[in-house]
Amino acid sequence: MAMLYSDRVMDHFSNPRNVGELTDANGVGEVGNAKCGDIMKMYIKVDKGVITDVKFKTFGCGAAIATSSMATEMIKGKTIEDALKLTNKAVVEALEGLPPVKIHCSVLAEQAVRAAISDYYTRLGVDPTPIVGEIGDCHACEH
Amino acid sequence: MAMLYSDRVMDHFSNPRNVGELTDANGVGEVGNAKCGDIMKMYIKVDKGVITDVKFKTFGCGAAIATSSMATEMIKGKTIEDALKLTNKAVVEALEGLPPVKIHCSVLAEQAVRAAISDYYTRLGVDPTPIVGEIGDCHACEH
Amino acid sequence: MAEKRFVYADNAATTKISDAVFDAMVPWLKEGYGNASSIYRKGDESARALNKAREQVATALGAEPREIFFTSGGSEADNWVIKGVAHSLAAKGKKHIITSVFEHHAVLHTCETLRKEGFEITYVPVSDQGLVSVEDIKNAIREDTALVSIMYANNEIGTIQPIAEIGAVCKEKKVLFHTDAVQAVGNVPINVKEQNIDMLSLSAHKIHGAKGVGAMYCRRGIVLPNLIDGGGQESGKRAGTENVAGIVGLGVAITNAIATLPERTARLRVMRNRLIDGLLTISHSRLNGDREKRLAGNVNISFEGVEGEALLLTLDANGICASSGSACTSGSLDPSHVLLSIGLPAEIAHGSLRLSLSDETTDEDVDYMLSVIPQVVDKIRAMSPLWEK
Amino acid sequence: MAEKRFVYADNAATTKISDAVFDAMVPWLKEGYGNASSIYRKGDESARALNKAREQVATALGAEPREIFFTSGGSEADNWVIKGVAHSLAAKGKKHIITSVFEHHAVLHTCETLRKEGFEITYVPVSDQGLVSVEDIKNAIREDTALVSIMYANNEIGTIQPIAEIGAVCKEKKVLFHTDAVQAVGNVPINVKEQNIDMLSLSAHKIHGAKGVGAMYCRRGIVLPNLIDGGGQESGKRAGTENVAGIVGLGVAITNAIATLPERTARLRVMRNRLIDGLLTISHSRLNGDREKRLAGNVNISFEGVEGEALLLTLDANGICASSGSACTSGSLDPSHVLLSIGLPAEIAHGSLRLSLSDETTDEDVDYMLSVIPQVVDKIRAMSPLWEK
Ligand SMILES: Cc1ncc(COP(=O)(O)O)c(C=O)c1O
Ligand SMILES: Cc1ncc(COP(=O)(O)O)c(C=O)c1O
Ligand code: FES
Ligand code: FES
Repeated sequence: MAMLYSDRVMDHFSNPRNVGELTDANGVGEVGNAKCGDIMKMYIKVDKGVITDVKFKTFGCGAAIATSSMATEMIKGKTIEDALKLTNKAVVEALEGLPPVKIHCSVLAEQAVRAAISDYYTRLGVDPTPIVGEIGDCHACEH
Repeated sequence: MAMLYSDRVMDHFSNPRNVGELTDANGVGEVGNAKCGDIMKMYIKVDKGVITDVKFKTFGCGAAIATSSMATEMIKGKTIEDALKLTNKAVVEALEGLPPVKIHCSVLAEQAVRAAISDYYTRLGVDPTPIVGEIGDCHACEH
Repeated sequence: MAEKRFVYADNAATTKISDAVFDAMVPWLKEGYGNASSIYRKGDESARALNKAREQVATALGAEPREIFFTSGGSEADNWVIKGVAHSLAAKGKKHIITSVFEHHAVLHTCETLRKEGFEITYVPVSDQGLVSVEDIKNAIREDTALVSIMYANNEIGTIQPIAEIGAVCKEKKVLFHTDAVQAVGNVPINVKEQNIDMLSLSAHKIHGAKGVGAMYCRRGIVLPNLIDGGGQESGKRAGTENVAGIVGLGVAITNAIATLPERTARLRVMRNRLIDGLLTISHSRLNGDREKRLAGNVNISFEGVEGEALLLTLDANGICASSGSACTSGSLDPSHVLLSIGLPAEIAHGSLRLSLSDETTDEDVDYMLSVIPQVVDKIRAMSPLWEK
Repeated sequence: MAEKRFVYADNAATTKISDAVFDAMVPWLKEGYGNASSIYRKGDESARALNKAREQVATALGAEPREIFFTSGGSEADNWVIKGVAHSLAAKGKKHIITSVFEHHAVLHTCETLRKEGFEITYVPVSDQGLVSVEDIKNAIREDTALVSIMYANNEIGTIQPIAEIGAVCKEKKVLFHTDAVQAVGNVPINVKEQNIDMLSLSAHKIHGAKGVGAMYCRRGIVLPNLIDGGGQESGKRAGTENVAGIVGLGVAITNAIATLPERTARLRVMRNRLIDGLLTISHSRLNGDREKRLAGNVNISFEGVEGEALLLTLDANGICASSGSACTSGSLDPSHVLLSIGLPAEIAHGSLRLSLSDETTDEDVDYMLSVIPQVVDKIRAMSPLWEK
């Protein structure tokens, strides 16, 4: 069956926000699984606990690109605390839904944010695990 | 599949020639098999070895009626000798063909003619078998 | 005879595609050719159209959209269900199937194939009124029964079976229940949940949809092996690029059929009864099938001393399209198994006439048939060597 | 970029119904609704139309009309042949089937079903150019081989297999030979007798016919059990009220396809080569499948660092309908089994593009694709964290 992506998804796919790299990032996270074809890399610039800038690069499907784009919009200007509350569910809702077979793509976006924050703490010399938790791979992709 | 009867068959079915009974018949033959639904009864009037009149009654399908009609036309005015040469194949040809599943119906017409001639000889006290042969049932109908 | 007119009275064989259905189909035969499995919008449009039709069919049956699977017609649906259940439950030692003696050939011949494969089939009888007994089904169910398959309404004599009661028995006995509802859908109110129907077959061309498209309802939770393996269409349960136009048409056809059901059947019942009463005034005639528990548009009458094909050809010459109990089509002389099943002798079964009405049938059509048919019967009887007036 | 236009380049997925086919179908969707099994003239007309279409299909294949059986499409035909032969020859102890690794799912999944039932399947490999080796088939044939099923032309990479040679081997070894010719019919000259093809599958919607209709050729003398049991349609071999409109359309579609074959393929080949040459100028791209032994309208190219779905969606936004090697439709991330079979690594298989042309494709369409696709590839690569320019 065709994808039946929402207009919102198609908008974020066609005109992705915050694409690119951040040369002055102080947190970079890469998640995914090259085998299943998806890689998401997120760059964040954190200033006084607030994510002041964010960029991403994604090798993946339409949903992967749209959720990356939406996730960056949702965490930009937020505190790390708030950004960590971002769930893939919230991203999917903001995109007005995803086809069932594409829900797993949104997990990648949530993980990319956590991975970037995790890296930020690591660079600060703080163990991220108690704060961010385990990130893990995109298990949904390994079926 | 629909019947795909030729126009000729439909003509003889819709306007059958020589339908009815002959009160002055001197040969009457009835063939068929009530179980398979077909009965053909043929009345002939023989005068000096020539079939001067013929009528039929048929309980049967469109092909049965059309072949009865055609067969009566083909033997009317013929000598008994010639009438005995009538084959179901000739009747089928005269009708411009019959669907394969309906070929057996034409056998009935051939048999009805033979049965009527057979009866004619029997009434004369002549054993018809050497002249007419065995008539038998419409075996094609018993499948 | 009355002035000749064209009367199509064989709607149980197939129906004319309605204008609404045709108009709904055309865009999908023209610009809407995208493959529903494709990713671009042109494909999406087809996928959305399929989804909508699936909802329409589900609504009509009281089912959920994901319980509806499109097929190439009623025969495929019947084969799929019966062979599928048989092969899947055989592994659990269930190799017994219950059906009735007067099912459509799509069910009977499928059961026959299974019997040759080693399944055991119980054919419950039907009453002289053409009704299956719930008690018979109950008694036939065994430990190893895999499936009960009973048609909703018979295609020749139109009798409507006690489906809800059979559904209840099957539910109680935990046996799967399938109904071939090809003749019933759109003509009788159906609710698969309330009636405990596990699987159901239907066909578009009986309700003013296109030929070559149908659907199978399969209650969620039942695992049915595929009949046609391949691509991921129909949730991976029925492969093959979807007949989008035909399926869209089915959605419209079933929606219209349900919307007009009460009024239409009330009107048809009046015409049907007038036909039955009128034709029964012909000597040596009888109505086949229960008079009340029958489809609103079905008339089936036998005339002694009349051969079916001759009757139909003569009616056709008079503009009337009808069908008979004799299986002309197969070239076999065997009389209808349905008519034999209700106890008709072969000779009488041969001379039966089915008239099946639809919303296109008019009172004038009925008048015409009532004027023509008696004369045709007389004409054929007059030609028969067996008939004495 | 060039001025936006709509370019349908997914004709291997499905085609637009041609005007000639549509016009031929309409009467059968309107007044020609008679059931072909009925005895009246309205039914006769349908029966005659089916006969004509059967002759047209037979002529196109070099077969006899009675060797042609209409189905609901290519998938049904594939299932019918493969399951039918398997089940019928299993009784003679022949439970081995030979096919190739890169068949369509209608063949592969059917074989997989049979494997679970206890049949043994040999999947012959294909070369890096996408060609099956006749030698491999020959070596794979055993005493207990029931069937060889090799597709005529591959649906993704368009490679044309040595069918006549395989037919000769099968004939010599007395093994039945089936070919899924869904992509080949109308695009390659076929003669089932000369090529020793015993059974063949085809589908109307690949040659500007309707979706949901196809045909199966089965050489006279081969006894194939039914997939769909029931009524006496198709000589009792395939039950179900016939999709008259669709079948009539198939007759017209195949006749037109054959009539225009030489000219059309010559024209398509030029456009195809221009596309291939143009797209191969994109860095890190490669052509999939043999360049010569391929369908005149098939282009299949992989771009490293590009994900298929993103590519297709972006092309769609630019008005180009195409498809990819990744099985988007199933929601699975597994790359195309066809591309893996010719040795592509999974990452590269993901980023492939199939453009399939038809007689509706114009030189302007080709120009447009050649201007748009390189830019789209660049854009997607620029977004990838893996890609270094
Ligand atoms: C090679 C091949 N075989 C079989 C099929 C299935 O045909 P259909 O969609 O008509 O069932 C297709 C196309 O879908 C195909 O390309
Ligand atoms: C009761 C019944 N079942 C099954 C069928 C078969 O449906 P289809 O012709 O769509 O295959 C029919 C009609 O032909 C029918 O009347
Ligand atoms: S990222 Fe969309 S498929 Fe996993
Ligand atoms: S007489 Fe026509 S069916 Fe035997």
